[in-house]
Formats: sequence, C-alpha cells, structure tokens
Amino acid sequence: MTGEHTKRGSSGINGKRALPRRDVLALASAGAAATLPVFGRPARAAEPVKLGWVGPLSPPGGYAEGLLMKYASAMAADDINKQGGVLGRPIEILYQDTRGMAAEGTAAAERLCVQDKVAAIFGEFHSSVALAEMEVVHKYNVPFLACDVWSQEVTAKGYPQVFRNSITFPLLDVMIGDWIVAAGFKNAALLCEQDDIGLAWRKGVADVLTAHKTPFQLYTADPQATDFTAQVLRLKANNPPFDLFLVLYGEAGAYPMTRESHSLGFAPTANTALFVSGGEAVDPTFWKNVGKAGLWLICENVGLPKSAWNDKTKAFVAAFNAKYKTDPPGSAMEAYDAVWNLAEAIKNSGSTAPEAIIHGLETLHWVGTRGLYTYSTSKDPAWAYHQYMDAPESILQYNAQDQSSFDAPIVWPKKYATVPYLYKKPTA
Amino acid sequence: MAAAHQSGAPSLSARDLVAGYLPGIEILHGVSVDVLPYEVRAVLGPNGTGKSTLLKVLYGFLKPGAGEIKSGSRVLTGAAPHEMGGYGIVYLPQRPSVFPFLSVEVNLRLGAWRLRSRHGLVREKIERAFAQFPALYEKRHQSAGTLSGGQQRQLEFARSLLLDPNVYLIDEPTASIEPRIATQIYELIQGLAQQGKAILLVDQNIKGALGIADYVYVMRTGSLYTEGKRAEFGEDVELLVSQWLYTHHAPKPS
Amino acid sequence: MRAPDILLSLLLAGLAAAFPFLVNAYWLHVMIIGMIYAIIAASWSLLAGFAGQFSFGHVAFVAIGGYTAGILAVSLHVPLPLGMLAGIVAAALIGAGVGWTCLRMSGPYLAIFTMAFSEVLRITIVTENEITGGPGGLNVPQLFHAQTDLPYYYLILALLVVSVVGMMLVLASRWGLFFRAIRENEQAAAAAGVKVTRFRILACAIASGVAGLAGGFYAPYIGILTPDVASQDQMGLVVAMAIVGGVETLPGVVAGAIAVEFMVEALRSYGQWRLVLFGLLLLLTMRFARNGLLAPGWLAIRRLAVLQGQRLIRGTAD
Amino acid sequence: MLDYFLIQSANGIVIGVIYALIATGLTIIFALLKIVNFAHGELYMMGGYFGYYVITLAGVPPLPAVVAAMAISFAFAVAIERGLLTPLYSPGMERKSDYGILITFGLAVFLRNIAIIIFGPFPLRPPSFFDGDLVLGGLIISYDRLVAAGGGLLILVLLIFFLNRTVWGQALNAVSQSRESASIVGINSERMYMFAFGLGGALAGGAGALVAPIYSLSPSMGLVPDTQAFVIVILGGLGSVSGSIIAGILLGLSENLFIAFLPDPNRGPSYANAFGLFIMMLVLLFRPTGIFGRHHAAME
Repeated sequence: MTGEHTKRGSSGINGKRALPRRDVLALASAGAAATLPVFGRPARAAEPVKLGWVGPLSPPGGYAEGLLMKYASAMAADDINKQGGVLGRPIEILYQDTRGMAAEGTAAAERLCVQDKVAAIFGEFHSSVALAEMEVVHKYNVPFLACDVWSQEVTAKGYPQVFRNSITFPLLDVMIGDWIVAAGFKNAALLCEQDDIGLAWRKGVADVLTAHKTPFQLYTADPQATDFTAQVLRLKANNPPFDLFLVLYGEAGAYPMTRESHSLGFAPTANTALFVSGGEAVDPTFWKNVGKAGLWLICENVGLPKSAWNDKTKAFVAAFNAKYKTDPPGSAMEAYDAVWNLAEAIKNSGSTAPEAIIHGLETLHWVGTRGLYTYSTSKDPAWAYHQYMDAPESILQYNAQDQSSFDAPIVWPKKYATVPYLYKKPTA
Repeated sequence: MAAAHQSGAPSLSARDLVAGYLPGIEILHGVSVDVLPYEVRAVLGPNGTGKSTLLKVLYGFLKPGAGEIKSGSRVLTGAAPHEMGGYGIVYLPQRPSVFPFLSVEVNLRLGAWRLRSRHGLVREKIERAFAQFPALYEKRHQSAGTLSGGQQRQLEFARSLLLDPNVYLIDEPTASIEPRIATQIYELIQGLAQQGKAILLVDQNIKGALGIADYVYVMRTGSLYTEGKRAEFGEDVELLVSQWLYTHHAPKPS
Repeated sequence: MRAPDILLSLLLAGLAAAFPFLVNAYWLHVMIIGMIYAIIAASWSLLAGFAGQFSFGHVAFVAIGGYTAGILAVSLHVPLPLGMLAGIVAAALIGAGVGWTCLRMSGPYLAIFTMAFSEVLRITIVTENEITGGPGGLNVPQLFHAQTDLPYYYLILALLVVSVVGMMLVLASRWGLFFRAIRENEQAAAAAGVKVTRFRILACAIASGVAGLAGGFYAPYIGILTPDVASQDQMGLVVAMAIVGGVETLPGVVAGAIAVEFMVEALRSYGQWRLVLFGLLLLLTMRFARNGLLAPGWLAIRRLAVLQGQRLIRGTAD
Repeated sequence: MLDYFLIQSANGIVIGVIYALIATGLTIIFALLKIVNFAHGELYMMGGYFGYYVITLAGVPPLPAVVAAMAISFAFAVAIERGLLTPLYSPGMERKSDYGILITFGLAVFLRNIAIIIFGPFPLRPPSFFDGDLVLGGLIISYDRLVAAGGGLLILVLLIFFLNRTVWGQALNAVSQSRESASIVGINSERMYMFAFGLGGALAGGAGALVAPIYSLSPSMGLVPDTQAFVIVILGGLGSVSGSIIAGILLGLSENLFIAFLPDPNRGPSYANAFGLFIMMLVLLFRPTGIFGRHHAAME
C-alpha cells in the first residue's frame, strides 16, 4: 500500500519537464511511432474515465470467451455513455490481450496502470494470469474487478484492490457436489484439461466428492487434445461402471469430446450422465458442434436463470442477441456488469481515485443483469473477501436439441429449479 | 582459330566469358570457345583453373558477368539450365547426374521429360536406348544408385541420346572409373562425334582426352593459355601439355 | 576497439544507466523483459549462429533455470541467489547432456530433436503439478523487497553486460575459432585436430547455462512461473529477435531482442490484431531484409560516427 | 480384454491415417524445398475452413467439398510459396534452413491469429459426411471417422501411385534427389518446388477438411497436428513418403494404446503427446536421420 507513492512518485520525478524526451525515446525504441498513445496531455473538459480490460484474445488463451467478454464490455460502455457517462465524463475501455499467459498479463497490467493510467482494470478469464496481474495492480494501487476467474486464490490473497464478480470454485464445487449427492450418483469420472482452470476445478470437485464419500476417478488431458476416443473407451470399459461423467474442457476439446462420448455410447446414456463444466455448453456454437449429442447434457450456468431475470437482464440479452446474433453466456453478463459496477462505484464516491473506487465497490448495492451486487468485506473464509457472494449459479439439463440455454430446465439449486426432478435419465 | 572454322559453323560459341561464384571473385577472366559438329574439343589445364566453371557457365548454371554465348544466331546468355536441352545442348557433370533412388527405366523416362505428353514416342525411344545399351536393359528395374560408375555413365549417355542433342558438354567422364571402362567411354564419345555431335570435353585425364580430341584448349588460371588443332601439337603432345601445366596430374608415360 | 566504438559504447552505457529516469515504470518493465530476452537470444545466437547448432528447444533451458531456482526457493527455502546459481549449473549440465545426445545430428533433425526435448519438458512441467505448480504456475518469491523495479533493472543490466561480454570473449578466443570451424565443416575441423565432440558439447553447455541465468532472473521478477516459458511460441520469438538483430553479432542480437520486445508491446493497442501484425512484420522482415534490420543500421550509425569524428579531428587540426 | 485391445487398435489406426496424411505433405515439402514447414498445422486448419465454407456458402455436399478444399488449399499454398519462399532458390542465399524455419514460423503466427478474426473464435462444424455409427459388436466407429480414414487412405494410395507411376511424380522425386540433375534433363526445379508446396498444402488441407466433422474447426487446431507431424516425419525419415505413412499409422496406434493401457489413468492422456516425442527422440539417438531416412541434411 505504501508502494503506490514510491511508484507514482518515481514516474512523477520525470514530470512534465522530461516529457518530450521521454516521448521521443519511447517512440524511437518502439519503432512504431504511430501506434503509441501520446501521454501527458493536459486534461480536457470531458476527458474520458479510462478503464482497462484484460483477457485472452488469442491462443493459447481462451480467446473465444475473451471475445464475448470484450463484446459485452463494449456494450456496457456504450450504454453508460448514452446515459451521459459517469461524473459527466464518458467511459473509455482499453482492451489488452493477455493470450492466457502470466507474463503477458503482467505486461498488460503494467501498461494499463502506468502508461494508460486507467482508473480501474476488469476482466480476465485465466486464474493464473489474474494472479500475475494482481501483483501489478497491488503495486500501483489500481482497483481490479476480476470477472471469469474461479480460483479462490484471487480473492483469498486479501489484496484490497482486488474484487471478483464471478463465482469461485468453493461456491461452484459445493453446488456441483451437493447436486451429485442429491441426484444419487454413485461413481463419477472427472476429466479435465491440464491447465490452471481444469486443475483447480478438478481439485475442488474432488474435495467435495471426497467429503461426501462419493467414489470418483480423476483424469487429465492436454488442453490442445481433440481426439478422445481412447480415453472414452477406457472410461466406458471401467469396472464398476461410471454413472456420471464430468468434463471440463475448452470449446475446441469439449465439443469433439461430447460427440465422441455420445457416439461411443458412453454418455449421455441411460447408464451415464454427462456434465460439461466451464461454460462451453452455453456458448453460441454449442449445438452446431455437438448436434444430437448435446441432448440430456448437463452443465452449470453462471448467469441469472431466466426465471429470475430482471429488466436489465432482459434488455441486455435482447440487445446482445440483436448485435451478435447469439445468446450471451454468463461470462458476458459478468463483463457487462463489471463495467457498470465500476461506473456505479465511481459515481457513488464521486471520484476516480483508487480509494474512492475501492470504497465505492465495498459499499455497492446495485442491481445488474446478474442480480443484486454487493461485495463482501469479511475475510472468513479468506476467499470471501471482496467476493460477490450471491453470484448466481445453477445447473441445467437440456431436454431438447437446439434448445437455448435460457429455456433449458434448471435442475439445481432448488431456489431456481424449474422442474421437479434433479436429473432426467436419457430415454433410449 | 581460323583453322577451327574450316569444318563448319560452330554449334555453340562463347565469347569473352567472365564469371565467378561470389561477388568480387572472378574465376573466368574472358574465355572464348567454339564447339563444332564432328569434333571433340578438349579443355585441359590444372585443377582449379576454371574448366568446370566454364561448362557451368555455358550450360546456364552460372550467369556470366560479361560475354556472350550463342548457338547459331540464337543468344543463350542468361538462359536457365533446364532450357538448354531445348537448344540441343547436353551437360554431363563430373559426378554422374543419374537419380540414384529411381530405377534405370525411370531415369530414362525422365530423360524424355520434354516429350512427356507423347507416351508412345517416349516408349519407342526408351526401347531403342535399351537396344543400344543391353546392359542397362538387364538392370532396368534396379535403382540407378546401385549401378557401377561406368554403368551410370552409360545410363547418362543413353538418357541424353533420347532427345538427339547436337552439343555435349562433358566434365571428366572417367573420374574414378577403372581404366578398361574408361577406354570404352572415350570410344563412346568419339562415336558421338563421328555421328556429327559437337563435343566440348573438360578432362584431367590428359592422355584419354588427347586420344580422341580434334582440337585442344589449354587453360591456366581462368584464361586460355593456348589452343590449336590436335595435329598441330605433334606426337609428344602429352609431354608438352604436362610441361605447360606444371602439375603432378600429368600422366606418367606408360 | 577503435575510438568511435569506445565513444559509442560509453554513450550507450550512459544511456542504459539513465534509462529508468527517462521513461515511466511501464517502459522500464518492458525494457527489463527485453533484456531478459536479450540474454536468451544472445545465448541462442552463440549456439546457432556461431557454433552452427540450430536448436529449436533453447527456451527449455530458460525453464530449467527458472524452475530450479523457483522450486528450490518454494519447496526447500533455498535463498534465491543460490537457487539461481543452481539453475545455471543445472541448465548447463542438462545442456551438455543434450549436446552430447545430439552429437550426430544436424540441420532439421537437430532442430526437431531439441524442439521435442523442450516439448517433453514442458509437458512434464504441466503434468507434474504437485512439484512444479503445473499450468497454474509456480509462485516464486521476490528477489528485492523494493517498491520499484529499479534494483531489477540494474541487476539485469549487469547480468546482460556480463553474460554478453563473457560470450564475446569466448567467441574471440580460440574456442570461438573452433566453434566456427565446426560450423563450417565438421569433418574438416576434426581433420585439422579440433576436438569436435568436446567443443560441440561445450557450446551447448555455455549457451544453456546463460539461458538458465535468464530463467533464474525471470522467475522472481515476474513472480509466477508457468510452463509457457518453454513453449514453441516463445522459442519462435527468441529466434525472431536474434534474426532481426543479425545472428552474427551478439550486440546486434541484444538490440534486436530489445527492439522486438518494444515492438510487440507497442503493438498492444491493436488488441486482436497484435499477433497478426507481429506475424506480418516477421514475414516482411525475413522476406525483404534477410540480414536483419539492426546490424546494417548499426553499421550505418557507426560509419556516421566515424565520419563525424574525422570531421571533428580535421576541424581541430585546422 | 482382447476386444478392448482390438477396438482401441482400430481407432488408433483411423487416427493414424489422418496423421499420415498431414505428415506426408510435410515430408514432400521437405524433400523438395529442404525446409521444415512450421506452418503446416495452419495449412491443415485453413483446409478445414475452406471445406466448411464451400459447404455452407456454395452448398456443395460434404464429400466433394473435401476435393474442393484440397484444390483451394493447393492454390493457397502456391500463393504462399510464390510470395514468401522464392528467395530460397536464389543461388546467393545463405542459411536457407534458418530462413525456412523463420518464414514459416511467422506465417503460422499470422495465419493462426488472423483466422480468429476471419473465422471467429468459436469452433465450427460442417455437416457429417454420413450420420450415425458403425456398430460391430463392441466396436463403435462413427461413419465420419470411417469416411475420414477411408478418404485419407484413398488419398494416400493415389499419392503413392502419382509419385511412383506418373512422370510428374517421378519428376518430383528426381528434383528431391538432385536439383542439378533435374535441370540437366530439362525439369524446371523451381516449378517443381511450387508444385510440391502446393501438393503439401493440398494434403494438409484435405486432412483438415476430412477431420472437420469429427474434431470441429478452431483457429488453434493446427497446434497439435504440427507437433505430431514433426514426430512422424522424423520417425519416417524426412523426405520419405512411405516412411511417413507407416510412421503415422504406428504413432496413431501406439498413442491410442498408450492412453488405453497406461497404469496411471490420470496422467496418461496428459503425457500422450510427450510419448510420441519421446519415442522420436529415442529413434534419433540411434538413427540420426530417422528410420527410413535418406540423407537430406541441407538444401543444395
């Protein structure tokens, strides 16, 4: 916390006097003069409030989700600016691609904090990258509202600058674990991609299953893998047979996996249920890719279930649909709300200073597309700190091919459930 | 030079060729040669003097920095090597140019690449070549790389004859080939000349080359040292040549 | 070294020392990353450019250096400087081992063998997450507890100078002569009495050790070490840096690495288009300026400096 | 147990055929141009998308679309060769293999990232060749996989026929053995390089179009096949087409069995890619030019 002064100070040493020289040097060494925003201009009347977005837009990161989050953020900025912006200033979002790599995240955050001098940063999709970015925002004291990162470490570190408006594994895992027990599954196979998301998810679910004494078996595979025949056949041949197959994979793997698992007669079948975690099953091209294999598939949804939609959710879904010809997944809603959260925090505390934004978020009481946002200040448990504790989460099971995720029956938790059953066995 | 022209117009002539592999390093400093039908013309000279380079320039592997190459009235300077066959020029490099992993038959077939769309004609020509070189027919399904050095040379000649060329540029045809076979190869070359081919022969085997040469060029360090008809050099020409060359490559009198 | 060289070197040294005070913290960070890459690219150049072993797995040694330091610090609480030293030793030893293993390989076989080594290492780091932290990353403690990057900057500057000058001295010695002889023609070198085996392995060990040093610094500086360090993308970036700088001069490679790093960062504002543009720039550079962009530029500057210097001398003489 | 082994083997062979198809393209490019094409996986990816758009935009049925994808891939690869690779043929060019590696690496970065912008980040899947699965006792193989393997096998057979029995194939082979000798018989080597790169691109593109209904298309789909193809061409010997086919099928088979039988089920699939690489490293140790390799170290 004291660091910010030193750091800010050190860039202040160079003050206005050194600016031209600094410009020239940076420009010359960059070799791409036109691309660099000129910094250090005197403030104009309606200088925009700059927010930085970080997230994957290219491989090896989860660029598909990243792009949807970027779309949603841009929509939020538009909507806010149409209403006159915040504190009479328009919102401007600077987007930084992190490629899902920690070092890229560090550089992106450095740039946003130091070069672009953003008021706050939001977004991200990979926990490992968020953890690297957090060190930077902590150093420069810039508020950071993490969206689709589920590792509990993010909030558990207790950095005052860091908030999260998505669910976190402890919440998700408990929900999935409770559902598994309630639905009466006896033997689960967990298969996930070998990366930060997959491993954290696997560990969380495994812990819950262990606690519930539900037998399970763990498998991991390369995140780039697309051929799962051998793996699925092995799972199918397992003795005792698995009655639940839980998968966490990026789109490029999850879709062929779903098709393969269906075509080889493993899951979803009357014997084995298929649960695809991570949001792939609510993405725009899900049905085009899996076809009939997606029928009876189960997945979690981190958006507000349709039954609980408010006017903002309805408006956002309609607008997103109109603009991008697809339903927005929960992660897009998180990004959309994140911009609004930050705008509200700035508005309420009347300043873009870090402390003001942090205070604004801590005292936030605002209804968005995913319900009523409040951020916990309790550190018990550690991950609860600055966590949106009521982040919506539910489990749905498709019961028709090409069904919109919004229309799919919700089986868990009971407060959102739209059908009386917990799990519908596929009919042959 | 005047004497050379008596037997007819040259099939290939080069004037004042200057060439080198690297910028600034010249290997040929202005060499002029003529190749005439019914004649074997030998280029002799010590190692590293630019004899092979001369052939490479003539065949288009190396573009000359200056000078001109003509075939009749057609200017060939700057033409690519794969076009040379079209002008009736054949090049036989020092290391046999057969394709070692392809069969003898396929090697021949590729020799008729220019005629590839005329299947019947190609087949006929290959049959004729096999008739001329029966040893090759026996090994037609074998990879060319498994043939002996002499047989590979035979294959090259057989292949080149498919297109009935009129100029042969030959580089050390008997390098690392046993003497008995070497004699056969020189006879083959002489036979080609008698059929009216124009032959330019670069050789280290001075005795062999002089045995069939009608005309001799002697090169030293990138330029012509002397030239003249074989007959003008008299009987002890070998000794003479080896004296010019001051090299240990001069054949011992046998 | 001639007078203009000394002059230019002094100028550069002054500029390097003053750099942190000329730019903001973001560009300082970019510079530090650029210098880490400079060490990696220069060591790769030693191996590929001078010793003729085109390795496509050099980043594996960065990972070995980094993970050795990181794991020692995290699991066994070994002090970081000691861990970094261990990382250099480990990288050099394993590098020597790999060099010994691929003694008989050359060209594309060597490139792909080393790439495979690097991939196997990366997959192992990913899979053995109990030890390495897996893809989620290994949290490495900080080296300095200062609030600015200044100490890191001066440390990496020193490491860069020491390693590059060290490698230049090696290249200027008899060893460097042997490296080049082996590159030009292994058989001929062996015939001339060069101990080919020994010097091929030696080149690998030196280059790998230096790469390990870069990794050892990278780990605590970024604070989190992920298996991507050893990815093929990173390797390509390093090779691109070396080529842009002109593989045959180490200072050129250093400049190339720093310039490419600044360029990649400057392209940030293009979002999704950034890597598209990077790929395009790489293609255009390779296609139209094959000898690198910087070495010819450097020569031009040097010529200008010599000219100016002469004019100056002439001016005072008049 | 025997059933399980046979089923796994059958699937392994199906995958192996696809591997072989990708790898033969890589090996042909290497044999002629003497460069390792680091953008080969991206040509595979582009071929898949070409097929997809031929189906969805032009309404061509899936099977003919594979042929169309190969034709477009051929033209695409030829354009790349003309634009980027011609400097390789100039006699004064030094460090040809470095140039080849870097230019194709830059191309891979460019194509992979522009694909996200052009084709969108989400996986796309063209319609099936034939819906449904073949069920033979315990053996279940989707018709899409059978078509992909069958189509791949057919392409490979045609390729072998082309290379060995037609004069154009023999000319390609001739240029790969000696550019100089090829010029002597009148073959324009540069045109053959262009043709070889186009052919390599068409083979990769055909593979991409064949697997599209099985794996779906995504901009990053070329990453793994690229590594696999390297493994295969090394095992088979750079430049050896039949070697690549055999090695491709063996790799598909052994990877599948590795996943199927590794005692630690958790790590198996994670190490599956490393397994192939490891085998390749072992082979290189004992045969530094691959199993069936001719000696093709550098461009002439």
